[in-house]
Amino acid sequence: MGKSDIGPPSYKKMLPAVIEKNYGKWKYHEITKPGVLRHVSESGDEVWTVRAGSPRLVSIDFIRDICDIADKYCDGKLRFTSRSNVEFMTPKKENVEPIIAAVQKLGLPVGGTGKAISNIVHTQGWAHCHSAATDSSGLVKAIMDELYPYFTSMKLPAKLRVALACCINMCGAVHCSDIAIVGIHTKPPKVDNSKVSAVCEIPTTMASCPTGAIRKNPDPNVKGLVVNEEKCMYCGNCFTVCPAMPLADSTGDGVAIYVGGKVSNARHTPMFSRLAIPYLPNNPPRWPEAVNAIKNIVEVYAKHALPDERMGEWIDRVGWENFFKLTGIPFTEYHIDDFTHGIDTYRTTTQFRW
Amino acid sequence: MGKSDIGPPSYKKMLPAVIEKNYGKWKYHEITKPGVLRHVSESGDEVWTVRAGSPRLVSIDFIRDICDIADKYCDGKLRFTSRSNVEFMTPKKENVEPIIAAVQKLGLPVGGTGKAISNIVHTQGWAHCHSAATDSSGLVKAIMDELYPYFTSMKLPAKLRVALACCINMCGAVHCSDIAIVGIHTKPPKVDNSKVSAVCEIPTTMASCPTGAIRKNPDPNVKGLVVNEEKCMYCGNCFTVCPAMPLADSTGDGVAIYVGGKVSNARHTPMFSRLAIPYLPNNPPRWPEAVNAIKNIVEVYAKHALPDERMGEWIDRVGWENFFKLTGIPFTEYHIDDFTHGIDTYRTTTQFRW
Amino acid sequence: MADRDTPLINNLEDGPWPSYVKEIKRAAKKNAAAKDLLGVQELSFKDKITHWKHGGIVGVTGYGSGVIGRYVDVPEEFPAVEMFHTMRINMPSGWFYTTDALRKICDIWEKYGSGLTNFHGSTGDIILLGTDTKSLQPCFDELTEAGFDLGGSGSALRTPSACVGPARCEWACIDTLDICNNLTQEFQDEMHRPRWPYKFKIKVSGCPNDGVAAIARADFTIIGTWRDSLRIDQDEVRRYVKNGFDIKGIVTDKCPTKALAWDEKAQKLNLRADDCVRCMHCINKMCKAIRPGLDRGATILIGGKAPIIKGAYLSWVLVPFMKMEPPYDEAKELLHKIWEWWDENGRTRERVAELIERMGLKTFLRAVDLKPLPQMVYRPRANPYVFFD
Amino acid sequence: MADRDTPLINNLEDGPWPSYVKEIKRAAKKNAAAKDLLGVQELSFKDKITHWKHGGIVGVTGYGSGVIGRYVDVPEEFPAVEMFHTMRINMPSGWFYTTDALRKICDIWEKYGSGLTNFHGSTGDIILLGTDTKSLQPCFDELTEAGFDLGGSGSALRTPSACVGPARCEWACIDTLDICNNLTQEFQDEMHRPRWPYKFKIKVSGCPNDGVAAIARADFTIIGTWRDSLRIDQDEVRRYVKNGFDIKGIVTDKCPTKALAWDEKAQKLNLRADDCVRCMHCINKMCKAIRPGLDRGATILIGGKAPIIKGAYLSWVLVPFMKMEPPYDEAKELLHKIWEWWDENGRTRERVAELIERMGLKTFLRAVDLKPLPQMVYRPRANPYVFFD
Ligand code: SRM
Ligand code: SRM
Ligand code: SRM
Ligand code: SRM
Ligand code: SF4
Ligand code: SF4
Ligand code: SF4
Ligand code: SF4
Ligand code: SF4
Ligand code: SF4
Ligand code: SF4
Ligand code: SF4
Repeated sequence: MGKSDIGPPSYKKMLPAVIEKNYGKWKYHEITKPGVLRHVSESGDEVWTVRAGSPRLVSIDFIRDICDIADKYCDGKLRFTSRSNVEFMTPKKENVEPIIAAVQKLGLPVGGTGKAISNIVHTQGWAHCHSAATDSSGLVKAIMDELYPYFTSMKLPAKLRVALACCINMCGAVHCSDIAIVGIHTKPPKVDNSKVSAVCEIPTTMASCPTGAIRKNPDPNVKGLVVNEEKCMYCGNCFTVCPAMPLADSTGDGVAIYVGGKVSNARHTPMFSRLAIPYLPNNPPRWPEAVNAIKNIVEVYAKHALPDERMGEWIDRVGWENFFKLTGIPFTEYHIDDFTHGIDTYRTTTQFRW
Repeated sequence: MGKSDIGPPSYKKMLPAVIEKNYGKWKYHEITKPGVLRHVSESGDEVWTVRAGSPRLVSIDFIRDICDIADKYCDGKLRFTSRSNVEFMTPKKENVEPIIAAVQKLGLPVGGTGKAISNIVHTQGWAHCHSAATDSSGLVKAIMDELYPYFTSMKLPAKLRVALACCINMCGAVHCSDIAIVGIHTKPPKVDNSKVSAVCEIPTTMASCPTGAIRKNPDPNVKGLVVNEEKCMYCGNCFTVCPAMPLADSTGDGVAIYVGGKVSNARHTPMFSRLAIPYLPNNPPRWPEAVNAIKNIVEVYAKHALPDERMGEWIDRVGWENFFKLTGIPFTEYHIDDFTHGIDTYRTTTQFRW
Repeated sequence: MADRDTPLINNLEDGPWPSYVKEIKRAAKKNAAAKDLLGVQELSFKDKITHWKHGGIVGVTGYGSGVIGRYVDVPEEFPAVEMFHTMRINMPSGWFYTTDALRKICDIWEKYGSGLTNFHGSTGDIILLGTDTKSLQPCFDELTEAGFDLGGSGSALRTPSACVGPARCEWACIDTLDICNNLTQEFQDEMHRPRWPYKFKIKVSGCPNDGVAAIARADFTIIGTWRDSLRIDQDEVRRYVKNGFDIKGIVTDKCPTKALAWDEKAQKLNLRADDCVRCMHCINKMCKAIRPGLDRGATILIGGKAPIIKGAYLSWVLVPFMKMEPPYDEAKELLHKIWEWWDENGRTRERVAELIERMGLKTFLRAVDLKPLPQMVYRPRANPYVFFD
Repeated sequence: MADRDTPLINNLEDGPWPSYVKEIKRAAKKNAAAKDLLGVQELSFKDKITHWKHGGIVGVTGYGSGVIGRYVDVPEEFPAVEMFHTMRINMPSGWFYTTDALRKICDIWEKYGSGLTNFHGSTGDIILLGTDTKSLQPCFDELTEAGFDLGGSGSALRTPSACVGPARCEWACIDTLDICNNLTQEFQDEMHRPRWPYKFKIKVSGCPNDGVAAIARADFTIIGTWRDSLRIDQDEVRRYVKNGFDIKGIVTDKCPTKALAWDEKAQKLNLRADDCVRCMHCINKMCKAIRPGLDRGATILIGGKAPIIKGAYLSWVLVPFMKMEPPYDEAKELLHKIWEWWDENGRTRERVAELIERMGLKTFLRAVDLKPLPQMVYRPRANPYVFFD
């Protein structure tokens, strides 16, 4: 047995020289063009950053490719952002264009800064997770192919953060994104009672259901569970604790779209994303329904929001009545919250738009 | 047996002539001085209103007194407002001052209009209700003696609606008032098991408790109930359905003060009043602790709020941090909501004042 | 009982605000119960607790409501208030009276009761405060002769109330008084014979200023509004401004949706009518220049109530716009549907809002045949726990 | 498996955004598991369901976390991914790397795994995607030799993460990287040996812009802030304005508390420092002229998480201001108190926020020795259901 509990390597060993020297001394920055940042230090030093998009699910050869660029222009250092973009940093302005050229040669876009759509925070999907109600990398690729011009430019009213989770476990900060795409089941779990008692702990499974939909099978001859389908809202929590209750369904699974969330404290306090479209079908490889719906929301937002207005701030100003009107998305009973704190969303005023 | 289900007399028979004539045709109004309104009709007619304060709990002779005034100046018609004030209406401007004189001769104040404190909406208290945790008419009298100058003038930033309920049943629109005074118990009910089975329905009583604090007496020899005192928050709901569970307590009962509520939709949407002072003792006949606390809140508000800012709008602008700082009221764990929707009040942002 | 016996409450005869103690004393001069009430008050001030007991069921023939039974817990000491029931008398809409009508009530109450009263109770009734069981029926009989009837109590419809509305207010978008009177007359049975899970209240305000606090304390809240643009008289606006009125500070800056802008150059008040949420503020501040629109009706909201049991509720938007013309059939039908659903599904002491919360707004909307609308919510759900079906 | 067999996913090789399918294919050239993954993806695209099964418990010696077991549900068809576990490798704070370190990881993963990876997983780890059970230990051993260790999984502390902070951001009020690294090193045991009711996450953002979305997805949220006034360089402000910058429209009008006002006459930007709630907006818009204050530390918030089970939570303010200097004892002590209370009282799969909701914030504050403060809430309670004691 080798080492244990050594923890991650220290970031100190990983910093570019100009960063080490000016650590904590940065004074201001500017975005000189999409994907290019210039940070100026109190010492007078500056560091240029080129930000490149990445599909996140990559091969080791991809990593080696970007290492080549960093070795050539960045003294063998690079970093990733909190949204899986790659950042090449250099104190030398003259390196900027060559880095951009090298990045583009790899087929990677430069951008994601300022009033742009940055990389989509996402999850495993059909590539790795047993829980996925939709794919993740595939759907992200389909979306980003369409939203690409918003990554490489800065023409939106404000930052627009898109995130995708392949099930409502919502790995990622999906629930507070300008646009959140969430894989959902719409059919109750199919209980496989031949396996339940072997692979699941019955009381834990029953307790896992937020709505109390799971009961012991009333038939004394069957050792197992039944789901009260009327009480099930397909959260999949039972499946997480009991593999014998799969929810995946070819026709039932799909995606929901939530909008208007944010986490920054700038201007408006952080907000949850809220339901815009309850269900769109899984239609690989390009998910046209979902992709078009997202594009429509982005375009309506881009057209109507004021400068520096995040999606949620825009909706806050014009009202959800107008969000639905302007996007043409129908408002349904699914939009009305009927979970624990639902009533706090009901309108307690005569103030509204027609 | 006489008549039945005749309903109230029609308002049509009760209207002053000028009102009947201009019904639905009013064009604008002005408050010519505290307590005096002038409404002008599209027909050119006008009606003058003199508003007088009333203690609400009155004798029939009081009613006869005001009838005398109405007979003399108002063609034998008068009305009451939704806050128990008396309104004398006349088309004749020259009647206004005589009405005021007559009203004042009865010892009644003229005022309650515009940016004023109007009459306190209140309830029965120790004068009639079995549920009262404080008195109502007495405490109101003590408060209004102090706030009197705010009734007869219009010098506040905006309307200030005060309401009082003698228990948390909160008869009246108490829970959405600029200042709400609420009688509270702070001791659990004392179960009188000798009476319980005779006068109460046991299952109903147990079910009445919002926190599930009431159980069958575990002692099989005692037929009755026990209260888990740790789970009781003294709401009195059990007492409402079961007289054998009184909560009234000489030292435990008192008042709480809630602030910042409103019902009008003007500017800000309607708001609930929120806890400012968790407990002040019952100290009749003048309740100095409560009266001073209320006066302090009114004065701090009057000093700091901008024109047209209701209490809640002012607090909204300056923050609850500042409300507590400026009024000197201590913030305690009682202020933190731990009821069903409590977490919706927890601050989910780094935005706050020091 | 002589004055010297009530030192604590006597203290409340002083001070500028009119004294209810003086009023009780006035009544006490003629009535033994009123006199004993003074003593009970004094005792409560001393003991710092109430001395009233739960009421038993008392009332008048054929009615299940309108009377609150009340008994003192020290009847030996105060025999005249051993029974001290109140009668809730349904006021005329808008609390308008002829002095004749008032005097008649006074005379009847002098005969049968303590001579003490509340004008009005906080639901809106005339509260006749304190009588004994045997007086209830004759008192009621004389009151009905005089044209008055009992209001609501118990698990019944409660006395509806309405703001002064078109009678004396330029902003009333609906005929509050007629609506209130009409509904009250229509639902006499619902008011006088309790048969629901709990109480149910209706209140009518003529505009969003909500002068009867309907949104906070009516299960069924009717608030006048308009669908077209508010009306601006630009000449009058200019007059305000010319007289030094700070139109920006007082009006446009405070419009919640910034729908108004004062064009200094053109001396014109511009409105983006679609963005006006009819809050009333600009109208309130400049009533000579700005008035509600003309396509008028009501917003119906559901569920307002006090905290017991699940916490207080403000009413929720149910029907953004309903035309309100007599005989108000649409409102009545809606009421019937609501009551039917609530009656069928509600638990004892469960107000309609609590039932909606428990069963879901979706279920309720289906039951009363209303379509979901974005106006019903501030914002859509954030959680992904959607029931598809 | 040849390209022609995966027509559906091949479609995703087209288009401007870089293609993960191409990446899988690159790996597939050298690795059988990566090749089978292509087939599994294609099958899922066809069937529209996942083909992965629940993972069993797999891992490396002495650790209870860091590896996610994964098995395909059609092993006959895709034997190379019968097992396809992922290893979570703890990244360096701020995701800074030398190419040496990265190349080492690549080499090791070429040897033991599919050659596929996520840079990074959404908690922040390097995700090594797909290997079999027997490779886990040797792979781990080589990784630790190279200086890397596993991150968290299961009911343990999860890999903490931090924004770029002082390394390349002028707004960092705390040393995010050092805090993240220090806490990670301190709590190795809590991370590698799951023993709590559920997962627990720590994230560190240098300022209220919250570049790691800490408030939405960390149980323990550390966000840099300052206690004194923000710093304004009036000369720079004037320069902005001179260059045509709409200071009113872009900055002062958008300040959430209207703490800023541009005095056109004096050409001065005035600040009511007490009313600044440090939202960052003015700083974000004019970084050459406005900077955070100098009395710096962190606001600590508690409870952020995704929807399962009780709905999503944003973190709540717990400590308005905490100085953050190494060795960060105050934060560590607080963490220990929180964990102790949660461990003692939490049910299985109950995140700390859900426990606080269930037991009450009051109880929690007492347990962790913190005083109630108005900064903890947007507003006090509206309901009267107070427990006195
Ligand atoms: C590199 C990164 C930090 C890191 O450690 O990796 C970063 C870096 C910067 N952020 Fe950020 N932010 C980064 C994630 C975030 C996040 C988290 C997220 O996206 O998941 C947020 C919260 C987003 C939200 O609210 O949903 C975030 C909210 C901001 C804001 C506030 C924007 C707003 O108005 O709400 C600013 C200020 C601004 O842009 O004006 C900002 C500004 C900046 C600045 C200008 C800070 C500086 O002075 O260096 C940096 C470059 C900005 C740019 O990209 O335009 N950064 N920033 C992250 C880049 C992610 C990416 O690849 O796109
Ligand atoms: C790999 C990753 C997604 C990704 O592709 O990036 C991931 C993958 C899984 N998450 Fe996650 N979560 C990942 C970050 C998150 C995040 C984001 C974060 O940490 O910032 C969240 C939201 C924040 C939070 O914790 O609340 C998240 C919330 C969940 C939840 C819901 C937890 C909750 O309390 O609401 C579950 C369900 C569970 O724990 O049973 C879950 C469960 C899972 C499991 C273990 C599935 C399961 O039910 O056992 C997934 C394994 C997938 C696989 O086959 O590889 N994952 N998960 C992320 C971890 C990578 C890393 O270590 O860097
Ligand atoms: C007479 C009465 C209606 C009735 O049917 O009895 C009435 C009458 C008027 N109200 Fe009112 N309101 C009356 C109760 C209310 C209530 C309900 C309450 O107090 O319980 C409210 C809601 C209060 C709240 O939000 O908590 C109310 C909120 C308003 C407002 C909105 C104020 C605001 O900015 O929030 C206005 C507009 C204004 O004053 O600028 C208003 C304006 C008016 C006007 C000017 C309307 C008009 O054009 O005639 C009337 C005289 C105003 C005055 O008193 O200054 N009235 N008004 C009620 C008098 C009660 C009293 O004796 O004091
Ligand atoms: C007389 C009156 C107070 C007053 O002095 O004005 C009153 C008095 C009582 N109310 Fe009330 N309520 C009165 C208006 C209200 C209002 C205001 C309103 O109707 O606009 C409310 C708040 C609105 C609402 O209904 O939510 C109100 C909310 C309650 C509640 C709490 C109901 C709830 O669902 O939260 C109770 C408790 C109960 O029903 O058991 C209650 C119960 C009572 C009882 C019957 C006590 C009981 O538990 O049995 C009181 C009888 C007192 C007595 O001895 O005379 N009273 N009560 C008001 C009726 C007078 C009238 O008819 O005009
Ligand atoms: S979001 Fe759901 S399906 Fe996707 S990786 Fe997380 S747990 Fe798996
Ligand atoms: S999917 Fe969710 S709601 Fe449905 S049975 Fe399982 S745990 Fe319950
Ligand atoms: S508030 Fe309580 S004590 Fe007062 S009258 Fe109403 S029920 Fe009785
Ligand atoms: S007073 Fe309220 S909380 Fe206490 S036992 Fe009675 S019903 Fe329960
Ligand atoms: S609610 Fe509106 S219509 Fe009714 S009196 Fe008040 S201001 Fe007038
Ligand atoms: S009524 Fe209210 S919302 Fe409409 S324009 Fe006037 S102030 Fe604005
Ligand atoms: S969170 Fe703040 S300190 Fe960290 S990178 Fe973003 S802007 Fe800079
Ligand atoms: S940081 Fe935000 S709150 Fe503070 S002055 Fe700037 S804009 Fe206003």
